[in-house]
Amino acid sequence: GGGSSGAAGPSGDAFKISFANFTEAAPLFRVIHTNLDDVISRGDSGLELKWYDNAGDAAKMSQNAQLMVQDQPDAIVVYPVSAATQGVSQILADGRIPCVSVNLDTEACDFLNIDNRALGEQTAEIIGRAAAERGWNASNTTVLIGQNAASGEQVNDCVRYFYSTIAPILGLEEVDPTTITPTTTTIGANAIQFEGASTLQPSFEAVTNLLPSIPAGNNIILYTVNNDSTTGALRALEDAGRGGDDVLLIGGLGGDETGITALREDPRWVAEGDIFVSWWGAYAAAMAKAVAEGAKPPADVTPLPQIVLDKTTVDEYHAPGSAAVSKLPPLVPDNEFLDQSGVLQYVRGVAGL
Amino acid sequence: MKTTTGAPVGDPAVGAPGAGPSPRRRLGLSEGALQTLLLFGFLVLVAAYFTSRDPDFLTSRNAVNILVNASVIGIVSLGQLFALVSGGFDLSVGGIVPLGGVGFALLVNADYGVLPAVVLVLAAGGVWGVVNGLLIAKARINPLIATLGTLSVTGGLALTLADGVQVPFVDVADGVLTRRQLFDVNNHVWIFLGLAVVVFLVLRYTSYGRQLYAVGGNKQAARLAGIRVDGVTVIVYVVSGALAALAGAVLASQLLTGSGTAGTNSGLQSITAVILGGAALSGGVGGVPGTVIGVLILGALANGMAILSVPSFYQTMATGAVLLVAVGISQFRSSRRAAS
Amino acid sequence: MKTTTGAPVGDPAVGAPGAGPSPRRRLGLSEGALQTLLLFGFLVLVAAYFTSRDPDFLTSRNAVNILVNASVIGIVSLGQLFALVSGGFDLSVGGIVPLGGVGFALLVNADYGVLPAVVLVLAAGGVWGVVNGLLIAKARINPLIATLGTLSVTGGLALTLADGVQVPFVDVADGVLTRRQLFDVNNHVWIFLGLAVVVFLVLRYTSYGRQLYAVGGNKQAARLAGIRVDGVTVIVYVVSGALAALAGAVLASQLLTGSGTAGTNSGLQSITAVILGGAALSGGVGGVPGTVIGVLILGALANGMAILSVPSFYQTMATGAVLLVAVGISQFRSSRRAAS
Amino acid sequence: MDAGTPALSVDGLGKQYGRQRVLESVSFSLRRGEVAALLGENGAGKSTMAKVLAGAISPDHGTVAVDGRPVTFASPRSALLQGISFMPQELIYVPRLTVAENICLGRLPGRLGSTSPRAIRRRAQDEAQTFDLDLPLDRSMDSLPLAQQQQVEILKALARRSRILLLDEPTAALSSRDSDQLLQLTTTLAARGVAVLYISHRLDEVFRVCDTAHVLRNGRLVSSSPVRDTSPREVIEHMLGRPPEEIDFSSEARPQSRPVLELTGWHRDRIPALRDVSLVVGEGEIVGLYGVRGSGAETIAETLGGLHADVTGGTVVSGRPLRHLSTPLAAHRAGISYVPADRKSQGLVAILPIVQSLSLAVLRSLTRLGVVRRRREAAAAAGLAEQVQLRARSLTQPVGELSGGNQQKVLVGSRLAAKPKVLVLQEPTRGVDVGARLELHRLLRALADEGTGQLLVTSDVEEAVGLSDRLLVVRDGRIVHEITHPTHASQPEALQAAGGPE
Ligand SMILES: Nc1ncnc2c1ncn2[C@@H]1O[C@H](COP(=O)(O)OP(=O)(O)OP(=O)(O)O)[C@@H](O)[C@H]1O
Ligand SMILES: Nc1ncnc2c1ncn2[C@@H]1O[C@H](COP(=O)(O)OP(=O)(O)OP(=O)(O)O)[C@@H](O)[C@H]1O
Ligand SMILES: [Mg+2]
Ligand SMILES: [Mg+2]
Repeated sequence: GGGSSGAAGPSGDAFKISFANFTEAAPLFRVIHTNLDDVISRGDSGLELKWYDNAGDAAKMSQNAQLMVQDQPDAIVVYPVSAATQGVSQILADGRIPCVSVNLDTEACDFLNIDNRALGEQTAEIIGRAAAERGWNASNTTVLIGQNAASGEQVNDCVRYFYSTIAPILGLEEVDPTTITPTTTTIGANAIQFEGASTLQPSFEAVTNLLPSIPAGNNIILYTVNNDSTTGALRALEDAGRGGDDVLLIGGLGGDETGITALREDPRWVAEGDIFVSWWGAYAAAMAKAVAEGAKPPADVTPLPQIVLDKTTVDEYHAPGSAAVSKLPPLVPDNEFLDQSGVLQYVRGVAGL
Repeated sequence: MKTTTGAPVGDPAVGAPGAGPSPRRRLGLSEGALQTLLLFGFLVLVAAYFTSRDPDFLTSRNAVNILVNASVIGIVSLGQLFALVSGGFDLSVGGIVPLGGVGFALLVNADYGVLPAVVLVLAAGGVWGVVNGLLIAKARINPLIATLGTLSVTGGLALTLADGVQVPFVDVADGVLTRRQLFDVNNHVWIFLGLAVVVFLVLRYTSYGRQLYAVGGNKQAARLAGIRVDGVTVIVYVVSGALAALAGAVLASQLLTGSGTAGTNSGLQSITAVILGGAALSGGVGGVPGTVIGVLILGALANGMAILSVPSFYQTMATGAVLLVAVGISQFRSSRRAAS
Repeated sequence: MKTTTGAPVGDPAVGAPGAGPSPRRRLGLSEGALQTLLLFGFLVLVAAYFTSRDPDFLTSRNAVNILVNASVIGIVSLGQLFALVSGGFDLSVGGIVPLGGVGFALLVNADYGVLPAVVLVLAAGGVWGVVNGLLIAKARINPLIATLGTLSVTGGLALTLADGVQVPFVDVADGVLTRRQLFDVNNHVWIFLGLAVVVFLVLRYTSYGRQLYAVGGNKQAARLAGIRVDGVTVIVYVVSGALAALAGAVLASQLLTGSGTAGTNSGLQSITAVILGGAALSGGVGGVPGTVIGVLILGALANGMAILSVPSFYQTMATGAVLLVAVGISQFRSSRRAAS
Repeated sequence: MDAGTPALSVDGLGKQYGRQRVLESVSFSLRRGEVAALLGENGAGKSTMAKVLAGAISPDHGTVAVDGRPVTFASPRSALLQGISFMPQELIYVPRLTVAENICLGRLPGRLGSTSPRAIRRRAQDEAQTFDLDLPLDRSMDSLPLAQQQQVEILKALARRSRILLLDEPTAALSSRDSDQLLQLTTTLAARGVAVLYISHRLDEVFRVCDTAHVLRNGRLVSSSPVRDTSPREVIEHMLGRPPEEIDFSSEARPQSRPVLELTGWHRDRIPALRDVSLVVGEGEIVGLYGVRGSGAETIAETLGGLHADVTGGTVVSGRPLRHLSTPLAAHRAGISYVPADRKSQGLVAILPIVQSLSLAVLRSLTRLGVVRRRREAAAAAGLAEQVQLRARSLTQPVGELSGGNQQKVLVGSRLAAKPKVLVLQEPTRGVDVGARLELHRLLRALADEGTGQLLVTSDVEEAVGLSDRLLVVRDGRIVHEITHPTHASQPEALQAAGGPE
């Protein structure tokens, strides 16, 4: 559910944040809400939050923007639906309330985001290495990348740059990543892009249907914009008997339970782009407070914690045997200012805090 | 001879309708007027409830917020009203709204200027309306399926035009349709209210409006009275399509972005609003005042539930429930009418 | 006195239908059988086209691929067939499928075991069917609106049950419903084919089946003949609801996860398939062979377009177009009949 | 079962639609093996009585007893279970099912809920043979001509093996040979103990097969007598009553008045067929067309209303030949106003206010720049309401709330609004009470005197003779008889010509 989760003290001195989440109907985004509530409940963080649900709907989101401005909180955090950012930007600009935009840029707000491109590239390097060791190359390999057109260009950078990076490693046809668009379906002879809508069933159906286009006996490399999409695709490959340990390599994205468990236990799952999504709420709140208190964030983007894990590094960040985050990467110069707000102090295990 | 006088055999309801004047007759109110009044009372109740839970609800500022969001679906609903009065449906608006939005964005970005863009978008919507109208009036395809078909065609077209991603306005000035000007109220709110007045006059005072109600009430009788039923029907869907496209342009201006996914659920939303406003599925009844109130009720529900941070899937359920209740009532009314 | 002898009073073409035996009568084929045959021909054409473009299409492997996806919507369509034959609709399947999926996942994770879980899920679907049936048969609410209402309620419920997150199977063995066993074909494909045979027999060789066609064809005549119209109608939606819930369980097994968003569009998909299969919206016609072929055509389209790497938006449009063409044909048939 | 107790007895039965009393304390009974005729004018309440007995509608007052046991029917189903089967006047079948399935509708062969097309066909076959009817069992019902559909409906009722059989105008659409066969069947069944209630407008049939004749007038049972003790003449008198306000409208003849409507060689193949129909209606003349249902009289009126595009022949309106008459709009344009028989489904939009109903057919003339000129409309409506002596609370009242008679007045009024050259009236006083009927008759006569040519199609013989200047009797699609200056004395002549044995 939603509702306000308040600090112990009188709400008069509490720092009020209105927070609009992308949607409450998908696990990936819901943890942002639940985990931040959890952080706040750990003690007097001095934060008081009011939650809104954009429900993935542009119109809903602009309505929420109006309502948040109307709340007159100390700061606003918004996880935008791709299509609404410009219009919402105006509403927020008119509101003159410090605001932070997560994952998708909103002109009127300071931008807090992961580096999708880096994720794609780093994942490609790990998988590329593993594949090369196995002697996979243009003659025997098909790269399967899953996009989500509706979530906008930035998000799909990860798959774009994943291909442009892995292509030279395996000697596949090289293309300019910017030429890979939502309507792209095949890239050269060795890559296929499918529309997975970031969800299970569409990914399953899409991959089931394009199976015949994957030359029989070819090895498969699978990478998509999130682990739901990857899981759906994986089910389809397994169902068709093309999920063998020696013919499939997977790069995950999300660092959720699915990804971490698989990275530990599944020989095919050799890399996981860990973006600590569950903590985005905390980082966003920290940034909102810092900004409201006068901190100067970088002009373009404040980086969120992220790291691409392989089987050796996974236990550094996740307690062995559990998917729970045991450590977060240290703050870097570009986001050091986040510690001033004191919010991250409630997030145990940020290296160096 | 012995009779069991007064004691009706079997279903007494059959005899009932004729007997005694109904309450509203004593009030000297037309059935529609009473309906609208009740609905307005319901709206007041809703407002009162939300205000009691959060005083922020009842501020002029929030009133404008409700209007700002309600106006988009309101414009669609005015067209949907035509369809329902004619005894049909228009689900294709769920595809025409995004299509209008994307089209509008592409046009203003191509420097056509806002007004010409609006005109072109209206025309495009109208053309899809002609398609619907012909499918329904000439090919005799059930309105539901006909408009479901065009829904997926137009929806897919919108995504294709937008090349799958949204089309941001190059020049923010092109968002004028939704800018706050007159009395610090957004232009599109005035557009909605203006259209509401126009539609009200059309339905009430023009011969087309008259013919529309006749066609919706009894196609065959209308035909025998010399009315061109097919022509009337085609116009219905042209209006609905054009207004949906306009709503798309407004939505795009609001978001300063044309999106292939914005407004895809306006079909169900508008039908809900109009039915809620007292239109009967059997056709021939319904009007602008009821529709406007219906739109406002749904707008107030969404706004209030958001203010109270009700998760959106409860909101979906609430809307579904409201729909069933509303239609249950409207069904009851029309069955009473049929009986008499 | 002057006359214009022989000059037809108006358009003689209208008189035509009455005259002369239709081609199929010469062929000695029932209209339905001919329809199904034509449809099968269409399927063959589709297959031939895709094969010509890419030989991979026509492989036993790919045939299974098509069936794997088609079977889920196929199960829903068998239930939808009941609704359409009865002269109604069931859009609520779009909410009952995810509800069934989430429910199934929760049950197997609670170690109920697959079979009991399936039974419980079927029951739950049936209960929602009763709700639909009563709203339609007793409260006389238009099937479209009634099931739209329950659609949003069940859909919201599915999300609530899953608390907005997915429910992955704890034990992968619970995915048995969709495992490939017999002849390396997935179990749920056999389930679909089995159900198709059962429904075929029910519609053709039971009095319930024949009564269903009578009710769909002319409610009043059915009632005068002593058929319990309301009872027949309620059963229709119970069957549809139960099959939708089963499809949800199958879908969940396929994904090894119950998801509140999986299968939400099965309403439109199943209606498309059944209509494509020759059912008329006016009710009283339609059958299993046509429905199965309809399902396969849609499955083949999606599969073939994927193999030819057609972007997903174009696929939506193609589907909408196919729907309109198909219904156009079915409507043409029934209007021809009306004329004669 | 003791032969004394009647198979069916009705006591104090009353039925009311809105404020219209359709049946008032009707009591009669039916012995096993008796064939009883239920007679009466249109709207007398015959079908309503049959529907009540069949459980299709529930009465407001009174009791029904089967074999002496009181019964109340919640639905047709319960009536069937009591052994009562019903063949309604308006054929009600499942169009897309085969003839065989329609015959077996509601009582399919097979046990434990199982059945099969073959079994269904076999049973249908047997029934067809039992009753010696030759029907295309495998054709779909809607592909049959009306006459055969009628036979299927009859077979459907017979096949129930009911002990009580209700036949509502079963021969209306049958050729005389088929009718004879049905009459034969009826007597056989009666001989086997089946009680039959036989509704018909064809007196010759009644006098051939019926034991008793019950006559309804405006919902009241006015006479019940054994047929051997009565005569057609007497029965007709009972049907019509001796109306006190016995006014002979027929005014001085205008033999050489200019023709306003001329039909030449009208022909139609589909049932009900037309065979070389030619007639002329002069200015200010009221020409009556009288015939039983299915005789073709109705088809002529409907065609003039623009409802049948498949009729060939010549049509001339006040000297101008019409190129086509295929839509109602075309008819309007030609100056023909058509009052359809079925005001409920074809005539009125029940939810429209009276004002708008009265102006619907003439909106164009009341519109400027697309806007309805409401003052003119209101004035026109008030005028028409006055003219037809409409009784309503206010002119804004939805027409659906009016009594049948007043609805009919609105319908007629809405067609007069156009000031037509030719007025085609089909059952203009159907379901209208005696008083209202008289008012309408006066109105129509007055219009004629102002020069409007009128073609009156009615199956109400009193109306036919009372209102027409000339009465044409239609039978089997032909005009078979003409009565100039008909009077009440001409009624038996008309009935004979329309329904008597060939
Ligand atoms: N309502 C009916 N419609 C058609 N045929 C009928 C009907 N009633 C009886 N028959 C025919 O007449 C035959 C005998 O009729 P019925 O049973 O009434 O006479 P019965 O003297 O009672 O004979 P049983 O001793 O068999 O009862 C039946 O087998 C049937 O073929
Ligand atoms: N559903 C109804 N609602 C209102 N009035 C009705 C309804 N059905 C019948 N009536 C009225 O009841 C009266 C009797 O109708 P009914 O059909 O019994 O006449 P009828 O004797 O069968 O005439 P006909 O000889 O034309 O068959 C008519 O005035 C008719 O208008
Ligand atoms: Mg009758
Ligand atoms: Mg016996």
